[in-house]
Amino acid sequence: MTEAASCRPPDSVLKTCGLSMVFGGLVALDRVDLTVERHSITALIGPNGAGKTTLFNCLTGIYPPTRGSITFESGDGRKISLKGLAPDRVTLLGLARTFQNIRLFSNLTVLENVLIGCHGRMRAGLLGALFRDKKTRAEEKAFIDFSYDLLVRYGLKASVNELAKNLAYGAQRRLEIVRALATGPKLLLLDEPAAGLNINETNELRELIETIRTSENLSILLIEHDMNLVMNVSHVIYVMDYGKLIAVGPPNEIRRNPAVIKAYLGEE
Amino acid sequence: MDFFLSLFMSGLTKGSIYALIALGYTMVYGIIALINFAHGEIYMIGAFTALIFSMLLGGPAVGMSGWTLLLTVAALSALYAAMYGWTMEKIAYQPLRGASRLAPLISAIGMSIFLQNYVQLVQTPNFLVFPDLIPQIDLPAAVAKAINRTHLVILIVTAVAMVALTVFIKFTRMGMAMRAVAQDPIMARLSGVKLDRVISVTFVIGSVLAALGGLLIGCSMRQIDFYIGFLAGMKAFTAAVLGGIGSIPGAVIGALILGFAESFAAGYISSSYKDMVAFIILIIILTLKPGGIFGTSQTQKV
Amino acid sequence: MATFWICFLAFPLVVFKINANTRSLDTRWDRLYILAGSVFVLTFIWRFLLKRRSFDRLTKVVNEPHGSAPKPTWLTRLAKSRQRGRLLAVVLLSMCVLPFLSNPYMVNIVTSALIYVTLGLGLNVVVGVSGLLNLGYVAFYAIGAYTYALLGYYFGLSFWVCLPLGAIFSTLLGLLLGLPIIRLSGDYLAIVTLSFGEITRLVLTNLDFTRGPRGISNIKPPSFFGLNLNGTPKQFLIETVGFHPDMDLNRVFIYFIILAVVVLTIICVYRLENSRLGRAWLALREDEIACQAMGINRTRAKLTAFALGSTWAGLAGVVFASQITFINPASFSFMESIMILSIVVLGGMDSIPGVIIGAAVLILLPEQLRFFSDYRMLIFGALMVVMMVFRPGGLIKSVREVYIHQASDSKPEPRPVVTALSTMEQGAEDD
Amino acid sequence: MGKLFSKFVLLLSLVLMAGPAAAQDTLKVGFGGAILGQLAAYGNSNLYGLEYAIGQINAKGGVLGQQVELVKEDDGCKPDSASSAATKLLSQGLKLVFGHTCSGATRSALSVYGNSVLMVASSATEVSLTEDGAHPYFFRTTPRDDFQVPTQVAYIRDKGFKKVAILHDKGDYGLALAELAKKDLEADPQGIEIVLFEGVTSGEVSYDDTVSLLAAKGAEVLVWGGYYSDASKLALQMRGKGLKTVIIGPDGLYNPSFIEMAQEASEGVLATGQMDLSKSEIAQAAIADHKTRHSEEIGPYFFYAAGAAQAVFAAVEKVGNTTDFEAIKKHLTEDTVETVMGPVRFDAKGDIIGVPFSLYEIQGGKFVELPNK
Repeated sequence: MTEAASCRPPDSVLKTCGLSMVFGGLVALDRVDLTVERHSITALIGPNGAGKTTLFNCLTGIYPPTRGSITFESGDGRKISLKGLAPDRVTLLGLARTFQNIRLFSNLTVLENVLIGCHGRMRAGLLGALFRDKKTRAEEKAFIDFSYDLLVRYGLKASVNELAKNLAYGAQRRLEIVRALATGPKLLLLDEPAAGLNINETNELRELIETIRTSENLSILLIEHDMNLVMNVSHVIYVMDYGKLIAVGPPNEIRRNPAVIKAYLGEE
Repeated sequence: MDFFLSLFMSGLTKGSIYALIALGYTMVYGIIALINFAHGEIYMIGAFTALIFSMLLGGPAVGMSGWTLLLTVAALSALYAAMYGWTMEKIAYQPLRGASRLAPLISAIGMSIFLQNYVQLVQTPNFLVFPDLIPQIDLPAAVAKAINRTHLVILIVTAVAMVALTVFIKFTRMGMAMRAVAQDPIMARLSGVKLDRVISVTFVIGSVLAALGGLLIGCSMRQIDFYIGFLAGMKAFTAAVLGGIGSIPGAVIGALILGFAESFAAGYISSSYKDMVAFIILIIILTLKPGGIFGTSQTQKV
Repeated sequence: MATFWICFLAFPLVVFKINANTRSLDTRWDRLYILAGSVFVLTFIWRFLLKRRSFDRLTKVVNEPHGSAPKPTWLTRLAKSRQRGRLLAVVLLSMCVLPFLSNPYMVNIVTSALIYVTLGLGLNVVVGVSGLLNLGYVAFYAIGAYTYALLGYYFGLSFWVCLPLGAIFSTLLGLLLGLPIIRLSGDYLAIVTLSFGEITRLVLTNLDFTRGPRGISNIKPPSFFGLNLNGTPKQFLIETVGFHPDMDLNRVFIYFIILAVVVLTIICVYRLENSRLGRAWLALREDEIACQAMGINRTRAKLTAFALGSTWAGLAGVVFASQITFINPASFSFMESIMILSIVVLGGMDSIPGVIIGAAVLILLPEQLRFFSDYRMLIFGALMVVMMVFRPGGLIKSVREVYIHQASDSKPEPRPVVTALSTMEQGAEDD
Repeated sequence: MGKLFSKFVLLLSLVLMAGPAAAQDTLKVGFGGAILGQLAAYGNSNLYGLEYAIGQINAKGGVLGQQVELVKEDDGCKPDSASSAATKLLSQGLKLVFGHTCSGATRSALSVYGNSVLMVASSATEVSLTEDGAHPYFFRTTPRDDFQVPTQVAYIRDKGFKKVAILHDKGDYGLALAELAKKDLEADPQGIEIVLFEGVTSGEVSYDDTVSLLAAKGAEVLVWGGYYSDASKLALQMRGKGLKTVIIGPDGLYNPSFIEMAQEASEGVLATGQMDLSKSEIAQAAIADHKTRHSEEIGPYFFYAAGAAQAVFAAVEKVGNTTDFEAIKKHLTEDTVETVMGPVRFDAKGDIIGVPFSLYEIQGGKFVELPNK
């Protein structure tokens, strides 16, 4: 896919134009143009080291990109360039993420993990905390209710007061996603959510992703190696190899695309 | 001009004294990420043992003297310091291996208080006279003026210790095991490294260096008391971190920088503010380079 | 076997006592035998305790693999018990009555213990809740004390004016210290805070304005609306309550002030921790990257943690100055920071009852050990090691807040039991 | 395990709570000072002096027919622990307290004792302790700082030194001396220039840098404010660098260990110190008695402490009780008591009268008393 002449941002949630990331000599990302349509599930696949997680880190502000732009349609429809924003600013604009290796707050309870997710949307400050006026108490209760309902809706009701580190692996993956949801995102970035899950846990995950897209009306950008999950859940698939985009298209087209097969399976 | 030179020499001496102790801190920290507060006390115990043996052997009964006395006393005090280090590790730190990182810190502090009072009660709280065991070496006049023989010996010993340690870490099997444990204790253990043995060896080496430090500094200061471990320990510890905790050359460079900073501050500003300048330099360096000079700045992999 | 090892180890130092005036060694074999005997017994106890400990840890894992926090000890259960409110009321009441029944020494010691409780709770905000290892905490304590001393000495300000001022100054200093440490983590942070503490002490020592090592003397105790406390009120109390005659009423008044400060600190620290800001700190401690991904501004969280941690040290400093009426830089040494840190870690990280118990143990113990006079600190050091070895998680393991959810009207009434964190068994940073 | 350990902690604290129940038939006297910690050497030398005096008195039937019992409380020379040590002594109903080794600790203890305890210090030399008259029942058998400094300054003026350096160990004892010397020299310069006035960190590993500074400033004489341990390091390194500057120190320097440590470097060093008290035969007897019990030196304040105890016991014997401080004070200020440190009488403010400082010079490894002008 050649680089589009000019990088007009059609009405998509996220648009990167000519996004490049260079670490010293290594070109981790080479002029990547990525578009995530509203309410779509877009997948990003490619062999290990193709630069998928680096792309995620550029999007979420952990690494400032060397070249190119990132435009994001925030909650109220404004188009904002994410370039140079700190990770916490990016999250507050409505772009939440999960991590490749689970980064839960292991010594806090499940409910508290989700409550921390709501941090961006709460207003209580220092004085509110100290004097616990009615407004702060109301906000606390509202967000505890909100988090509790979120946990019930996504099947974590039983372990509300459990310590995050004591949950089963699948449940921890699920909690990380729910926690990301709590930040009220418009676009959810999932970094290999299915890694290490068994068959029925992956199916549960597929249902979860589909229900999230509809009930929380948000779009999803997914990095994943589990091909059958990717093939039957995503609308558009981007394939990356050595930092470059080598194919874009719907699942069935990508399945047959020679460049993709070569990248994955090597020469026939 | 010679004012600058004399400041330079005094900085060099002070730096090498801190280096000897700092090496102990860095090694222990590098392996099990523990700030061993009781290390200063090992240095003090080394000095006390050296004094006792020098009296025992140097006295009329045995009548050793000169280099033989110095070396035997050094060997014996190093042996005892190593035993103290080993025992301390077994009692205060080994049971806490799994616990959170702060638990061994507090037990190290407890151990330091214990050892300080142990020596004070068993021996004496007063200052004790420490004979200069280093025999007369006739130095060329120029050298003699700039630096007295004790400090010269200290410089040489520090240099030798640093080189020996770097060689040991780089080229011996145990050295490699230490580096493995420093990187990732669990993985090292899985690949057959006997964790407890490596840690004990680290403590022993650290203690031997501290004992040498105790002996040499005792000779240069001509006096010791149970409290010398605390101040020197804190300065050496700051030096170890300045150079990048965990790296051998870092400890020595950090110590030298601290030594020079103190000397020049005392010379050019005023010795009342000497310590303060040293600490301010430390803060500046650490804010600019969060991992210390040679340290691996711990960027967290996402 | 261990006994021989210990005897061989202690052999040179114990047997040969350096006789300073005759420049010789007098041998004391008798002490070696005492040592051998006592060590022999001690090693058995040590072996027995260690075996019990590892055995105990095994049973814990066996019988509740999926249990929530490890089975809490009776101390934690006590703190977690339902009638927590009543328990607190009883403790508070007994503390109020204490000065009327006991002698001046007890009041003085409990006042110092309460000062260290405030310091411990303050440091707990920085170390226990936000995971920022602060080794220079004594600087804020000193600022509080010197604020009252200097303002009293130069401008004659009263205790009541200086109390808030002390807190404000140390909060500002906390912010100031926060700036360089934003990019630092772990032990490098500890070193910068350590040097900060030392610099503060050296500034106090060298500045003429702070009268250097001469210190500042006759700091006025707090006045009770200008009443001369030791006059008529004291006689009145002696008749009615059988007050201890030597008791200086000013000290009792200071006792009540620090008691009020402690209660205030507990309420504020508890509320802070259970607020949005508190959760940001907890997130900061658990995982900085994830915390930022939750939209929490890392820098602001660290600065507020440092600032709010140091406020309480300022308060404690002002009360300390009024208690001992003479301060010089020597009483704000690095050892004090270490003592406060030990209180937090030994008591139980991020657990308010734990810190209180920790302060009580670490302050009252040396005083109780006065009975042993010379061996006081020796036993104290040994006890610290023993306590850490057997309670690495601190005396009271911190247990997370439990939200009981009323199924019916889906109104989860957050009935906090006790803020808690089960210790990070597998070491702090594992990413 | 948790259960066993917690029971153990509970048991331990119960046992400790009991504490000692002291018998009532002895006359209890308190000692507050540094038994542990960095300045323990000075605290202990006070203590040994007291023990010697009490041993003597008890041998002769004690005071008012009761055997004297000494209650020791350690304060490590720190103001905050001094306040708790003092409160502990107060709450045991003690009326007579000797000590608090350091000036800072003494001040903090005085604020606890107020007027309900009569206190005699034997090592706290800070001027303001008695000067401000705030404590009527506070006496001391050690002369104040402002007694020994004039002797030092007189010597400097007499020898015609022009460049004077003043160093102190940043401790309350050392700094007070240094400042008095500075004030005295600046008041009447007579061409004397203070080339250096600084504090060094006590217990430093080496003082080379300060010594180089001294050399650069060309100081002819160094006035040292502080104790003998740092002074010996300074002397060693100064002589090591071939610096001929004369060193003058306070009574903190007048200590035999200084000669042992500095050895050849101690030659020619001057120190103001107490009158040579060890000459009289009662003093020799005291030293001999001390040696039987302790292997250490008697320390600088041994005689002062012993003298303090003997003076107070004599006064109490005359007054007949230990509570009437006014009467005790009258005796202490009016009649002279023959003690192991010579005649002891106090002035109205509580300072000892007639114990001048004399100047010593180390010649051939011994302190030699110079005939003071």
